[in-house]
Amino acid sequence: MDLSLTPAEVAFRDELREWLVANHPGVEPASPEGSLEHRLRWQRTLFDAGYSGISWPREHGGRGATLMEQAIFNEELVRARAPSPANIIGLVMGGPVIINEGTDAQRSRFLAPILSGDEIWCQGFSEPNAGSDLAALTTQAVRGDGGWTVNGQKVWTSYAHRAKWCMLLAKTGGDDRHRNLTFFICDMKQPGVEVRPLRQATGDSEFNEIFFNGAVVPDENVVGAVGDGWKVAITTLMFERAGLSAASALAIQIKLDELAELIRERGEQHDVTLSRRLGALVVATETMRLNGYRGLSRVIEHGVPGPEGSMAKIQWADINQRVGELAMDVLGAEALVTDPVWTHSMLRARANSIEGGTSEIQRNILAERVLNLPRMR
Amino acid sequence: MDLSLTPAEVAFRDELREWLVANHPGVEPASPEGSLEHRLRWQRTLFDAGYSGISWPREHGGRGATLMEQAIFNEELVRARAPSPANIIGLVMGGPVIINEGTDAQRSRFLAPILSGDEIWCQGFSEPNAGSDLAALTTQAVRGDGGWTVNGQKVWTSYAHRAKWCMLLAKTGGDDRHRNLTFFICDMKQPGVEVRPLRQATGDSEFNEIFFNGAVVPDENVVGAVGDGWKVAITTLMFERAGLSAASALAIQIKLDELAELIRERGEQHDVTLSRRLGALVVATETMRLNGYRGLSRVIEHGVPGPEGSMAKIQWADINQRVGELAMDVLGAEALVTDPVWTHSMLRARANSIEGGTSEIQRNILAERVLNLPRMR
Amino acid sequence: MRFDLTDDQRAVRDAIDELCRSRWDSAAARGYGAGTSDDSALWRELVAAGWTGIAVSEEHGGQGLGTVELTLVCEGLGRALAPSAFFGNAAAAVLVAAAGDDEQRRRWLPGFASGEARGALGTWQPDGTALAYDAEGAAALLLVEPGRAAVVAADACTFEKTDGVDITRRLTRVTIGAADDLRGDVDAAVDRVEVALSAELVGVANRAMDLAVEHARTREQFGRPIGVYQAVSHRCADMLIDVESARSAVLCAAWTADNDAGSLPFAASVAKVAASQGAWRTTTASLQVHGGIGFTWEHDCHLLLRRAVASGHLLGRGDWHLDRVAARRGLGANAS
Amino acid sequence: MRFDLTDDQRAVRDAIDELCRSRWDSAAARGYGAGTSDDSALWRELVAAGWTGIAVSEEHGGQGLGTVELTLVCEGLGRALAPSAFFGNAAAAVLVAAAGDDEQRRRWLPGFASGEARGALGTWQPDGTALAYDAEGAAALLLVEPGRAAVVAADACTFEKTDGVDITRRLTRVTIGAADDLRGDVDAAVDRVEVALSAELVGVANRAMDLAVEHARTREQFGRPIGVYQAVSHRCADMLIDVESARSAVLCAAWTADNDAGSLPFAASVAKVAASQGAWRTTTASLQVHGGIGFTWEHDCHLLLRRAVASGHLLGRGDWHLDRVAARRGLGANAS
Repeated sequence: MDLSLTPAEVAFRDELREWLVANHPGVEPASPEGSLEHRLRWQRTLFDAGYSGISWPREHGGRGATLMEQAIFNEELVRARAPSPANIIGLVMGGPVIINEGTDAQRSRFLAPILSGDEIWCQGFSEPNAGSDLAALTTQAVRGDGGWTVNGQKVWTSYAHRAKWCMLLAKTGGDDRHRNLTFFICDMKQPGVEVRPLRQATGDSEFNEIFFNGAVVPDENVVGAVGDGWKVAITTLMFERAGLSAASALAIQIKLDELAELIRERGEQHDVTLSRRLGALVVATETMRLNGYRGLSRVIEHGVPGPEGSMAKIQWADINQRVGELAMDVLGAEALVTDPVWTHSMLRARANSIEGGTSEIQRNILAERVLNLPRMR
Repeated sequence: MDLSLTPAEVAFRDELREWLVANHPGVEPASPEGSLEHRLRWQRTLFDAGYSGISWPREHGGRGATLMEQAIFNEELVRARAPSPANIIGLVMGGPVIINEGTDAQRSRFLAPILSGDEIWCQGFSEPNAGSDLAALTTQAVRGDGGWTVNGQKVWTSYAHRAKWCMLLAKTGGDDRHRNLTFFICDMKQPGVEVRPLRQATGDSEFNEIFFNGAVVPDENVVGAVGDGWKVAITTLMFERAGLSAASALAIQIKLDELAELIRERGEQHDVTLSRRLGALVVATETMRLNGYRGLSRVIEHGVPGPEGSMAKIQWADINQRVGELAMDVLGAEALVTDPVWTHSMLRARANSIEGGTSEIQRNILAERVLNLPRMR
Repeated sequence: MRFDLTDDQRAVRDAIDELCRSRWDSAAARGYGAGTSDDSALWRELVAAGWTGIAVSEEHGGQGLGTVELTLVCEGLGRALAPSAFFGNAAAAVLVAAAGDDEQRRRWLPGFASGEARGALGTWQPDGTALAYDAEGAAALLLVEPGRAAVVAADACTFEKTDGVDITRRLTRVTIGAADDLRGDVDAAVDRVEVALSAELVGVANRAMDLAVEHARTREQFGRPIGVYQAVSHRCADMLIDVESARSAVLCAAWTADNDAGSLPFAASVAKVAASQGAWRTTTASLQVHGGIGFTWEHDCHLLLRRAVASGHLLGRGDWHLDRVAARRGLGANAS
Repeated sequence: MRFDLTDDQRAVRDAIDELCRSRWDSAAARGYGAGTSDDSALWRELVAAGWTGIAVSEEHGGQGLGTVELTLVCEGLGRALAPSAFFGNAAAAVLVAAAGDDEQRRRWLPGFASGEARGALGTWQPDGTALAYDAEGAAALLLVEPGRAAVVAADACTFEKTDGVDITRRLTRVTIGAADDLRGDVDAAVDRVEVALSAELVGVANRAMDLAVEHARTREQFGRPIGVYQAVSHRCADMLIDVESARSAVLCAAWTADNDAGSLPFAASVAKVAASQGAWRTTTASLQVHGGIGFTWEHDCHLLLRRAVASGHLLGRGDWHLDRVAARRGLGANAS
């Protein structure tokens, strides 16, 4: 066990830090569209400098760095207050899945534009009646001579309005809940696809609904075998979670620094209830960060992420929600005025225990797949 | 709505307070046996003064007072630091069940000795493999010409070693889980009944195991119809819970006063974390007390206790456990020395969320019977 | 002792629920908060039914009913997320009646009771301005801060619309003119306002629970209604405990305000802590039970959560009440 | 960076688990605490294997391994509820090595390392006496209180057996003779003891979780193993998060103690808070999952819960650590 960075990791980090000072994209615009454009340009800058797909193999256009260097990169971006690249879904999920489960043709077709950000990706898993229960999906893909025809509706898809490709999970027949789903890469720029923004409780519209009406997907865009969608999707979701942890923990620590600053600004620094609640959150966030690095070492040993990723997802949601609650108590009687930072993040955090798999589902995963407890049948 | 006592209630309370000053039994001995003898004498004193079975109808030997006066009586006993009478199971459960579900013969046979304490009662519901799930009971009662023959084992029965009668729930055939149980009154003083003390985590032995080996119960000791045991048992358990609430809340407030005193003794009165935690417990306990009185008004209106009693059971266990946890933090580094009051009650409180129906079962009851949520099948 | 509502009190509760059902819904609440519609229809009915003067003495033009009746109206309006100037006006009346002098009572109470010259509630902020709901159109503003309350004519103030977390109410930042202090027992008066506010929070929590339970009965996942899963059903059971505990505490505090003034500080603190924490826990838990749909703008979950946060913090921090409770036992920062 | 055990470290962990399996069980733990049996067999093996000197420098007769290796031994012994003087002796060695002067090191460390003249840990109490585990038979007692540590020869003290909450250890109240203060950095030394103590608590929590999971798999109610009910399975999932979080924090703090002394105060506080709260939550939750059987004297649940309470409070209140963490951000009672 060695928690210090290797000389190579130190060199990578120092070079990156220097580069970030010289190439920082500046303050991210507040408007959703402005922010996305900003993050598209930023991804291009990262790509040109060889900082896109840090841990992807060189033969697939990545930097060929280690997962540890990928984690260092994520942390340094947060530390430098630089945004994440625009095609985060493609980089964190789409690419890794194609590298692991895709064909050579798919790799040569899809990977490069993911790295450059020339093609944005989105994820089409959840449906109005299938949030936690993927087996309840109703979106259908029927095979004809022109390939697959898709009909159905997806919800909670970020970036859908700008995406070129959608990771689409659809029913392809059969009753076995683990064998009747197929994982498609669906072209979003076709007549059969309609995207509508979804307004959420914060008032923002980060997400969209996608309506598929006779959208067409060619055979070569099936990932894995027909009927293997379930397995491929689970892998995707685990990559999503493996991405979290360390960097998100750092982001929370930065938020806690800002909250401590707010407490001092308001002259409440001697209120030990507030300070101990903040201290407890600092402790919880640090354990989340450490769990993240321990999990990463496991991934490096075993190759693919394990169900342990669900721990970080639960901790992340719980901590963010407690931060929001503490902030309201710090604001006291002023908590009833909309605040661009604190009241907004208090509201936004309520979705953290729902999006990307509810905390209840994560606990099911830990109970069944890590602790081997029996499943309700 | 009127939270002040009626003139009659005031008169009852003042007379009782005066009587308690004159007749207080003194300090309860520490030893289990000494304590039981003390509480037997105390029940006799209460009985002779007409303070046994406060809310029981006069025709059944009770005082014929209101349930509200019963609650006032319970609170005054706690306030005067007087123990509860020894035959508490008979007074709170056995008697009310016989009054509501029993025959005239059973009433004339069993009620009087319950009130005087001449015959102690215990409750034989739980079994090693049927804690939460009464349908899993395996104790069998088979009908012969000499009445019913009982074989099986019960656990967690208080007072069993001194009890004359046991409220026994046993299987009497059939598969319908709601129709194959019968409620018996079993004589504990017969060869077929063996009682063994059960030592619990605190080191005390409040409870016993009962082994039935061919114990005999005559037909006239069946309460309700054969096969109605489930319904009768549920009623019993609801009487048990209706008994709780207000008086137990007062007992906790007294404990919180003692804990506040401990905090001051140790010079920690300025630690706002400790004081606010205590304040939060005072608030929670007061809401439990108020819920109790509101529930009691409902019982008075509807005649029998409802499933709402489960709320008090959950609150009672949760508060007691938090009191124990707070006490350990007050003791700090001295929490590792056995303390007859605080470390003992910290340990004892862990059973509060298990005994008399686990908090999980109570939540099931609230979800299914109060909120009408669907049941897992 | 009888700890449940009298038939008259039940009639009040049912009447306000019926009124809200017929004259109000969450679309109206959203429109009111956004300023695209108003609440005049509802307000007229509240005035016509005499609710605005429900707890004002008959001498000053009110109905002379008790604080219990007032809290039943507040709970009903909270359940319906009715914004309406009702709460601010009632709070203003409570403050003037409990801490004002005869002259102040004569000047302000009749208008508050009839609703013709209504009052609004404002809280002083560190910068000297005040935050107030539904202040436009009010005749007077009642301002509170710990240990102090004052009344100021609205025409002596300037109002600036502000975005509130609670989007079913209209929040303004007020620059205050010459304010006329209330010289009576301000703490006792503010405790009464806390009780009315807590009643509103009970209504909010109850509504959040009802929505969660309904969703848990009907929403199916894994081939079963989600209400069969204990992660959902036990959460709903905890909501029930929170809602009923807060309701018990509010009813007790309301009765205590009219019958046992000496016990009001404790009863009011119990009510405020139980109601504000209960509303926060229940509205957040309800959103969780709803899952994604509960996080959409169109769903009412966030309206309830926003109301729980804003009303829960309106008069300051819950720790203040825990300190007051602990102080009764000789504990806390100022303990000897 | 590599955040997992090396093969050598895994070997240490496996060896201590194997040793406990073969030489110890909860019956032995109960007998030891009750004074009806002793731990000499286990102790001899610990000495023979050199574990007693695992983190003592070779110069002073130890193996010169690191704090990580020490915590692995502590965790293994905690998992097995092995009382044994090991922890007290290791804590004594850590204190002398980190805060003692050369003369104190020369005098005491070799005996601690070889186990021939072992040390024990005592905590000063307000009344001037000390509480210590396994003090009988020790050569020296290391006494700690906030900001101070001292060593005293056992023959200069008198011991009186005391009933401890933790019935798998022997607690004594010590009347202390002339104590020789450690003049080095006492806080840094105590932080290292906290890390070892936290490691023990991780073992305790892990064992409590294992028992709960096993029970949830096998115990049937309502025709199903209770592990299918989320009230049980989600509680077990939360145990997993508590156990793994505490383990991560302890491993990091142990590594930090040897490699990044400047970061030790924060790392040690994180470890102690995570481990003490995690052990309390896990042992109480495990008892709840077990139901009635978990509350019987014969079951090990309460042994684990008692150990969690006693070890969690041994060196004082968790709030002290939260204050230290908050102070780094300019918050707390002593903030400027």
